[in-house]
Amino acid sequence: MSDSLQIRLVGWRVRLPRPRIDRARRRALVSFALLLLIWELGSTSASWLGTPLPVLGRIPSPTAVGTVWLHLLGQADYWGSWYQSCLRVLLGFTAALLVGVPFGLWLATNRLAHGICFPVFEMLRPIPPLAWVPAAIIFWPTQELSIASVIFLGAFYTIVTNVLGGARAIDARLIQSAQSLGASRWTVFRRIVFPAVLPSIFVGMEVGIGITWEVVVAAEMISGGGSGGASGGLGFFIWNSYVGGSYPQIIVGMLSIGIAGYLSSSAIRWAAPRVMRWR
Amino acid sequence: MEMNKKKQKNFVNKDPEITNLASGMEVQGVAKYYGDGPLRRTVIEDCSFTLERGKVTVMIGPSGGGKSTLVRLLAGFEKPSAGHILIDDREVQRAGPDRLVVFQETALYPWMSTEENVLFGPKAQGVAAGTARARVDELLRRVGLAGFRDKYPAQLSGGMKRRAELARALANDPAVMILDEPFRGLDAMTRSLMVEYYAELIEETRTTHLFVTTDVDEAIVLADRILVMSHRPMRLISDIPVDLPRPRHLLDVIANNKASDIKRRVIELIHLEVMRSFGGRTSGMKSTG
Amino acid sequence: MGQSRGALSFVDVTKTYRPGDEHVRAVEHCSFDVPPGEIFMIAGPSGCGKTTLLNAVAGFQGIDAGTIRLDGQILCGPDRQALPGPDRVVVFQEGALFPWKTILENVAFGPIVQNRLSRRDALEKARALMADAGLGGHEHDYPATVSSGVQRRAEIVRALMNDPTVLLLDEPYRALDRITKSLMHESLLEIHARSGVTILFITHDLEEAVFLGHRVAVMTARPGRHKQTIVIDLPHPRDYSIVTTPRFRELLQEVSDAVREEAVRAFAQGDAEGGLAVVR
Amino acid sequence: MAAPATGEPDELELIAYRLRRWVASPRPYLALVGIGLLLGFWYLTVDLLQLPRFAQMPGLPAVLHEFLSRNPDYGTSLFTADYYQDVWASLRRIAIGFALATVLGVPVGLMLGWSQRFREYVFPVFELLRPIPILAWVPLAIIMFAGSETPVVYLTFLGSFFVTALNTLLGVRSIDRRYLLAAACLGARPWSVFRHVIIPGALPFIFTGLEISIGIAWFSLVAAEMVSGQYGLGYLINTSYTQVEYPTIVIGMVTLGVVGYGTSVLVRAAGAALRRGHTRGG
Repeated sequence: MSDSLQIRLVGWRVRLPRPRIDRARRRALVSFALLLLIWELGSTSASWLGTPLPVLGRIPSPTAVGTVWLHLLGQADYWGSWYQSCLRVLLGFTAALLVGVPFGLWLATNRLAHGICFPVFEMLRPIPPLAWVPAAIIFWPTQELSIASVIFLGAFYTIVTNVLGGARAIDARLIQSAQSLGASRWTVFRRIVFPAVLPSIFVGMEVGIGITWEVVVAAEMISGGGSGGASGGLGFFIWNSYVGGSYPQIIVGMLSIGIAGYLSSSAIRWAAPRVMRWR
Repeated sequence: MEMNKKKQKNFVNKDPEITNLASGMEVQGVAKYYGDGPLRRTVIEDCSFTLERGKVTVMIGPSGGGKSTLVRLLAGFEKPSAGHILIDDREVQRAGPDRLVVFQETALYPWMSTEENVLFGPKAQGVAAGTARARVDELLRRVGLAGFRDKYPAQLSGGMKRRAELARALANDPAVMILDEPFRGLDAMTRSLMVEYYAELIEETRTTHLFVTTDVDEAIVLADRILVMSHRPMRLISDIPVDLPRPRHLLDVIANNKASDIKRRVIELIHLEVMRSFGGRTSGMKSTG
Repeated sequence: MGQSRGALSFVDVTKTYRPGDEHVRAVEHCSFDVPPGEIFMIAGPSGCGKTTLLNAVAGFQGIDAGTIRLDGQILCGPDRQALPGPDRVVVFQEGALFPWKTILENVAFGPIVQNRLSRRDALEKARALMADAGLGGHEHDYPATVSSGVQRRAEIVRALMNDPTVLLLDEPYRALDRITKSLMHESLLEIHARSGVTILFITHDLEEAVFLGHRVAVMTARPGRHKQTIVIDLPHPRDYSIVTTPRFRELLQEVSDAVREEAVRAFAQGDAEGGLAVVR
Repeated sequence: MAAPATGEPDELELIAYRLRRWVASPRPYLALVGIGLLLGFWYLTVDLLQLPRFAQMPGLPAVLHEFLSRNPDYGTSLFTADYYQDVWASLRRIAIGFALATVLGVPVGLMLGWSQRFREYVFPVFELLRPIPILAWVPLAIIMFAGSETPVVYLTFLGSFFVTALNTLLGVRSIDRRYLLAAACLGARPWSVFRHVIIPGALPFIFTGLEISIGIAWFSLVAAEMVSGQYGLGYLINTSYTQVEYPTIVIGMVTLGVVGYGTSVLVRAAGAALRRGHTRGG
């Protein structure tokens, strides 16, 4: 049946999936242009309207942000901030993955471990990761470690929850048929449970990496900004720009982190089908 | 499509005698209920029958009656609440060591290729790689999937998936093969081809089979004996022998008078049961037979 | 026999799909007539365009050439796509009862949204129709909590609430087990005996085609053309014991041979769903 | 306790039965063991063994003493007024932010799912802004909005808005096409399709979205309060860190956990109640 199924409800057309690609792209461009236009007019309204608009009036205009960004592209410490933040995200996220997946699988397969650890896990989960920042600063010797520990926490909860969810959703018949074919517990785990949970691990990773970026920005702002350490990173870059009064750089920092976050989740989306060739 | 009549003689099991590996099974007064207190539900009530060694027993009854539960009890996935299930006079332990193989629809592992799926059983039981691979090649060729060996289940059609599942079950030389509505969900055309195809397969393997279905024609083409089961709580209503010559074809069931008599008897028994299962709320429906 | 309206005539109907760049001709020069008030079965191998014809009548899709007429008026043609409406109601293969409405609200849905009846009258008529179809007692159940047999019958009653000219059934009982299927057959025959609505019924199951149909149209393998229409002269009302009578077995033989030829060709073209490679 | 023979066992009996089964099962005792281990580890490392790494950390007895005493050393305990002021400040911001995000997010999500034109214009911009971490908005929020209250509420709203809108959109896209076709067949006009199919069909996803959204709201709130708030639990935790009142940090964290959990239970209960009204078995 053709994909672009069209229903003509009485007097009103609903064209269902797969719109023509060119029209969609055209409309996206129109909306971006509109957004930039409103932003530009809004923020420069002070000059030709006399009084700045209440909210929009206070933020720097796209042209200002554009020029600053171009200038920054040549700066070493701009890319230094990128490097710092990406490094922290990578370390914290990988640690969360290496600890979270086995822990999740252990809870999923061992009833006793689940009985004891899961209630505690659930009890601590509502505490937002950022509430741990002060405690982490006290506990860990260096600034770096305390930020990394909070990042770890952010991603850890998401990964474990998804792994547990994935393990619980496995079709019992897959495990039963393996047993009926004489597979040992270890074979069942290695060749049935783990591959079956893999898709939810990837979902956990994609959501986890998003949260990691949220946390790294905050941790850098709170700890970096707070004690003035030269911890760097995009979060600190934004906070520093705010404190230093160069507002356009704030928006450059925001968009940069947005891009960094988008790139990391699309990297995971790109990797998933390669690892799970059967999808 | 005229099924290729020429018999393939070089299959591993030369003589059509019952393979010495096959075993009989005995179900004695088995009952099964779930939950207790207000939530108690009795699914099977005092069910007794035997699975003759090397013969095909077909179990037919209304859906939701408890047949799948009985399959799980036979396979050792669950324990009966009462009564005993014996394989060669030994209580059933777990599926693996008793070489009880359960054929479950959509139980192919999506992340393994067709060959890996069929290899899974022999490999899990530690069969030497060489012999395992040889046996699997032979089976894949016999089910007509030799060309699809490294395709993933998602790339196979419904009929092909069923045949891959069949090959995987047979790869283990099962003492008893339990099939729970294996051809459900296939369109009628593929289903009839698969039934005939499976009838020939039984001819050659001669192992003990329990075949669960709701399709009368399937039952008559495959069965040495038909067990007609009641609605929930399930019990055995009637045990009908089917001594038609083999190999049988679906068209025989339509043309042959003996087969039609059996078919009419089974339909009448089941209709009576189903009427009760609808709990008489079918005032609008003419009760038949 | 049955009502006088609901006569369908397909003249030289052609439809081509263009998934991506290549194009697939589903139906080509397909012509046949459906007399009013009858249960008209369409059987054929998978991929022979059965569903395409049904979607064209229902108004979900257009056709590239030829015309489809309903009681003489043009329903759709190359330039005119039919509008979906309560005169041609479809019952889908996997069922489409709204899970968030009770069975009664589902059945009364049509007249209410068309503002044909007040909510009270619609619910009352729905209750009566459900009782007739043996669904009494299920009024306030939600679809997810009832058996698939009850769901199927409820969906047909929901269609009949709108007194449709044609009832379009797209393999409605495919997902059911054989025993529930035979019950559904008897219930459908009964409903048809009472309402006399024209039924266009698509199926793979040949025994179902012969048992239910007044006529069985056999389609060729893709691109689908009308091969032949076999008249089923079994007496009405029919019940399940007819399945073992000689006349029934003869008709089933005739239909099976006609369809099997096409199944082989469909298979050769790689259309067959079963894709059973010729073994050995 | 004679359960009605055929009918469903009544609600109360079901709960009693499940409670009995829960108490009989090992689950509650294992949970106690888990919690005991956690507190034991904390007490052991900080107070008993006084390991160097844990020297700075507030001990279990210190926190308990502070939390339960009439006049706590650092001014914050169960009995002091400004503790409840902080809790109330956070709750009020969550309520406003979450309510706004729901009232705006659901309709936007429904429109994104239902209207092709709206989706093609709005969704690209939506996807551009979504990856920007909430915290990156803090400086801009402070600049944009006067005072300290509005930026915090804005940030709480922002996180929840994106999640709610996205899940509602996924909800509409999850509706199987045959329900739309069936409604069209039964003569439903576009508005009836929207009311009778789109909204109820998307409901389950909308509720999962709300459960995630309340979590994100707390996440954003705490961060915003730590950086720029006046009152609130995030502010409490941050200031008690800067003024070296370490036990109060733990009090703030525990309160956040309890209050946060409470709000998620509320959202889940509301969802279940509404859903039960809609699909009894569904």
